[in-house]
Amino acid sequence: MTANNVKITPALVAEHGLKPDEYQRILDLIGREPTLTELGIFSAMWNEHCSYKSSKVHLRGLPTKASWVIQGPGENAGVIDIGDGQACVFKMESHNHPSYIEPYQGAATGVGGILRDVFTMGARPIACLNALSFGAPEHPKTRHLVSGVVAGVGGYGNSFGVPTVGGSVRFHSRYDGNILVNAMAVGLAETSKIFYAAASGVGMPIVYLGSKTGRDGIHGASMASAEFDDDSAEKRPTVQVGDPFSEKLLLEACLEIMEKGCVIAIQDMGAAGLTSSATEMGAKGDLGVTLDLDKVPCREEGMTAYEMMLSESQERMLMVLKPEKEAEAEAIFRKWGLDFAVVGETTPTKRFIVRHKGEVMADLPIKELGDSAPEYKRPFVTAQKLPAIDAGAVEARGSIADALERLIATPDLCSKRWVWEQYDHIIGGNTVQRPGGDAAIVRVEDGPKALAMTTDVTPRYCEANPFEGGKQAVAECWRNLTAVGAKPLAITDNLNFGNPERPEIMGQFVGCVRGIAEACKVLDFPVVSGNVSLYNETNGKAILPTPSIGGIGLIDDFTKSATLAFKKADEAILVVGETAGWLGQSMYLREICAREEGAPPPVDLIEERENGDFVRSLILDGTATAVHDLSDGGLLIALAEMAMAGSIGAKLDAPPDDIPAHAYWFGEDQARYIITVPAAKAEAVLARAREASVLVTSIGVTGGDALALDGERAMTVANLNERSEAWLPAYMAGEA
Amino acid sequence: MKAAILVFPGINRERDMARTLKLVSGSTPNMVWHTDHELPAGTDLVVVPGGFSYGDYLRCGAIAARSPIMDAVRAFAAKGGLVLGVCNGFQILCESGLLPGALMRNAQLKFICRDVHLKVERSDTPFTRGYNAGQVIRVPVAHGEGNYIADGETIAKLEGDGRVIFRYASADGMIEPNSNHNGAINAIAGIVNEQGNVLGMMPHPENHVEEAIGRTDGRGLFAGLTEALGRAA
Amino acid sequence: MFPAPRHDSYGKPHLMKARVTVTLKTGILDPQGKAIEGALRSLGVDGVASVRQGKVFDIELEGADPKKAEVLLKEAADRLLANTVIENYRVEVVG
Amino acid sequence: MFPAPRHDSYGKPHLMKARVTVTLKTGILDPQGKAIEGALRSLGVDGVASVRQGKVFDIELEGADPKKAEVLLKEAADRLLANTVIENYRVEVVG
Ligand SMILES: Nc1ncnc2c1ncn2[C@@H]1O[C@H](COP(=O)(O)OP(=O)(O)O)[C@@H](O)[C@H]1O
Ligand SMILES: [Mg+2]
Repeated sequence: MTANNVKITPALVAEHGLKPDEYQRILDLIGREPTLTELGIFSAMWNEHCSYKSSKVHLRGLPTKASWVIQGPGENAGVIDIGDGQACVFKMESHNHPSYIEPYQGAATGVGGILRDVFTMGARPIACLNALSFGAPEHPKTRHLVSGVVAGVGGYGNSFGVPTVGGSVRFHSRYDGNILVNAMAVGLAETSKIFYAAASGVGMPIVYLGSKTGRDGIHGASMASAEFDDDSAEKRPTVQVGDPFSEKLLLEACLEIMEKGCVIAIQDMGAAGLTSSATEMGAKGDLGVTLDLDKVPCREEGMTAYEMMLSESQERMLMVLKPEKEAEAEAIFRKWGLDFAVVGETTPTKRFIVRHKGEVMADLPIKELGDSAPEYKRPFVTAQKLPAIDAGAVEARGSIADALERLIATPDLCSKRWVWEQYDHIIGGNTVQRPGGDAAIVRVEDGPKALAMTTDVTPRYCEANPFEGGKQAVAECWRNLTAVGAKPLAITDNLNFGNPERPEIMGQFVGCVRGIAEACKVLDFPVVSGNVSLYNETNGKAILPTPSIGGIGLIDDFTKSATLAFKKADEAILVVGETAGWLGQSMYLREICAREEGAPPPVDLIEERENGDFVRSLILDGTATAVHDLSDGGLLIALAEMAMAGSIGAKLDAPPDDIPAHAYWFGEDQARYIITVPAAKAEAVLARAREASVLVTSIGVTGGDALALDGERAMTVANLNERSEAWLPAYMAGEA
Repeated sequence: MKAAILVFPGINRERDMARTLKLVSGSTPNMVWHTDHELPAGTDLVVVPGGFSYGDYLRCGAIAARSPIMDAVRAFAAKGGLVLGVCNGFQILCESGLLPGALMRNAQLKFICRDVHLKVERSDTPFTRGYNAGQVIRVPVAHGEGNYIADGETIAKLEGDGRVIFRYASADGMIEPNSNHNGAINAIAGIVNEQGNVLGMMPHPENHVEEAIGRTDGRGLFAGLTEALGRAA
Repeated sequence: MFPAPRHDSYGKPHLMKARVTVTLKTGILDPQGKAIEGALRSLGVDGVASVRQGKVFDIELEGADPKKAEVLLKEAADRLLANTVIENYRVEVVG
Repeated sequence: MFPAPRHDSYGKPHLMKARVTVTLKTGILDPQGKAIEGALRSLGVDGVASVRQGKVFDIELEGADPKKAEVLLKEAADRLLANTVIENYRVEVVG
């Protein structure tokens, strides 16, 4: 019995996540009731994940162009020109829900998916990053999730053989039931050898490559219903398991056949596997596609067309081959031990036709499958602006030294060494700056050119004021790239939010996207790829709005890049940018005063740009000896980090009279950096700053083995270091 | 030097190794595919690089150790040819019987990537002539299963014959548990076979050969080999 | 890292032996099994149609009540030894 | 990488099932077992005196002769599945 001619009931439609009006749209489009396979195809193509139906209209507002942008959003990954005929290919993507269900495999396959997006375009991956958000440390599931996710990210990347060089880890109770696992991959290609998804030419062979298809990740709601199969156990939605070994072989095989000129178009099978990859290749090329499922390599017996079309088995690709190169390509895949099967061809009809066992299981208009997906202008409300908190009205709790020692050991501010030591961050021999700095730096081949990369967002700011928070996320990313001496080039954004059907969540989304757009425009920092993950909520409790920003910057000569470690005693410590003592939404307010309140610090993008350009010029001409951007925890946290990295202390001047000490040391005003310069150059730098209309203030000198503040006990660097390093390992061992 | 780097499916540090050999010795190594039955004529050094051959499935190095090319490597070693195995390469050499013992999961059960200090126990081997005996070098490790074990008799023989070449140590050369990140017996990081021509080690000297990228402590090994092979020729 | 055992396990009179076997659920991809299958074929070991890899835990338990032991082991399997999202397990008290 | 299977394994009339169990030799330190011991204790699972971790391979074989199968499996275990430097194995043909 073929399962295809099941009666499509409203319940079945609902189980496929399609609304009644969306189903009506399908009926209007094809003029008849869909088959079961067709219904599955529509549900896969029209779900939020693939169709961007709630977000599309807002994403159009993002700036995506610049002279160095080769490919903006719309392909597997973004592509930017980095000179000398070389391109950087990168994207970030979420694997949130799978990672909550099965942390190791969820995170691992997240990394696998994003790597595939990058090498599908002809790029060899040179680095990975990740942005992880976990629930409160005391939540009973958190430790298990951290352990599994970190092992999974490492497990995949280490085995695949790409250095994982950066990322971020945060903890907040709002992620208790919905953790976020955002993975970013960065690759290198020749500008003349970028591969795209659009098919061309009629009658071209469509080839299936990689691992076999199983029943992995077939959601289709509780499709177990006996309506189309008695063997309900076999229908159970299953977890995808990653196979980094096969992916490494797939990478080498793909790059080899690309090099040999066999490929017309290529598309990885990610979400909605065969369905979305095949329709995308056809639709983008204005062609039809016919698939013959009897040819699809399957791992399990008796797979139906429905299952094959919806399977999310990993490590697979679809390719349109030059027919004359078929034998050569096949030999290469066989050499690597991978499956290679011609499963279809391009047609002039613009229909998507799926055959199985001699029957037509689906026959749909290919363009409309994507283009006619519903698009919503969901109602949204903009949250009321929170009042700015007057620093003078925030009572200091304990001494500055006490606060620093506590803050440096909090889950969000402590050292994340426990995490990144589980990632091979040096493979490739090109990691110039390892994890732990402002941005990682990876040399491009033999140099001297290098790429800087980072991921950033401050969710508590985004919640308090989505527009400012969106701006801040981009600004902080830009600042981190600048702080190592890079020229920021472009970003990928991974927008994680709650349920868009709730106007207040949609309001957060819209606000953040507008903030991101604004910052990208002013900073000349376009969006070239990204991903949207909605519905991150449980029982009406949404995550903090978390638009992770992954940025790439270019360094012409990596030997001229900067690090945050203090280098020598007796150097002048300067702050670039204005310190006003903004405590609203600060770490000090949250961790020391137990208040998550107030407006977040405003971001003046012009000032960001001017201050950043000034700092970069000091790095490039060799004046700045250490550089660190200011963010979470403010001035004193940043100074402590510079001191710990260099094992050198500092003697610091007293705060100005008009700012309360705790606001001065822990306020989170934006657009700021700390730099050190040789004492003899300090005057000249201050003069240069005045000339450039950039505010630079001298705040102390490096030296000694402690941070020394007037009227405070000395905070030894060794003690700070111990506290910063201790929390995470102790927590993971069940001791904190 | 005429080096051959073995390439198994899933190996991933072969490029790092090739670049380092080229950088230090000046000559480009041959990349040799696992299904080959012979080494290129004139090969004077076989390098089994790091990575995850066959995904490290079953046991690290187990499947690669049974590849056709390994018969050629065994024959080459039996005739006194120099063989260097790093990380997964060390695991492969143990699995193939060219070196004794086995590499188990790290004591903490986690993959660890960090710089470690190694005490170079001997400088009178072709692999370590670029160092002084007792010298401490700093090189990275990146592995989940580097915890060296062997039965008591084997360990006694290794120690008695002076075949432990590298040990995990503190920065000042002390052998103490805190510096033994993976829990290896006697802090063993690298050993040679009885004839002294096959070396296996877990750390990655090939990743510390350029000042600009970190440090150059790993260079001595390749410089020493270059010199040894140069003289022999 | 872990609390020390409450008692020294040597010389205890009643150490029961048990085995927990953990295997992958049907349909879950087993990359290891797949690689081993291929390797056996390359080695010329003929006639192997499929391989799936699992784990065994050989556990010694204090006490002498097999019923109690089984309950304990089920708990251990559910909470730690097996990942029940992708794995099945079986408990046997051997004696 | 791997030669393709000689025959399609599906629909074969005689697929025998077998299990190879590989365990660490006594005296060989088992870091995983050790860690699991500790973890079980931290979870409050009481009475666990020791844990040793091993592997099982569930293998489907072509043919119908259990004697032959056993020989085959021993060969597979000796040559690949077990590292006899540190591991023992046991072969069972289940049917
Ligand atoms: N937040 C975003 N900002 C910019 N581009 C986005 C965003 N989200 C998705 N995109 C782009 O939309 C396209 C589809 O994304 P996605 O479905 O994640 O791709 P894939 O199917 O390759 O994983 C990609 O080109 C991606 O870069
Ligand atoms: Mg993609």
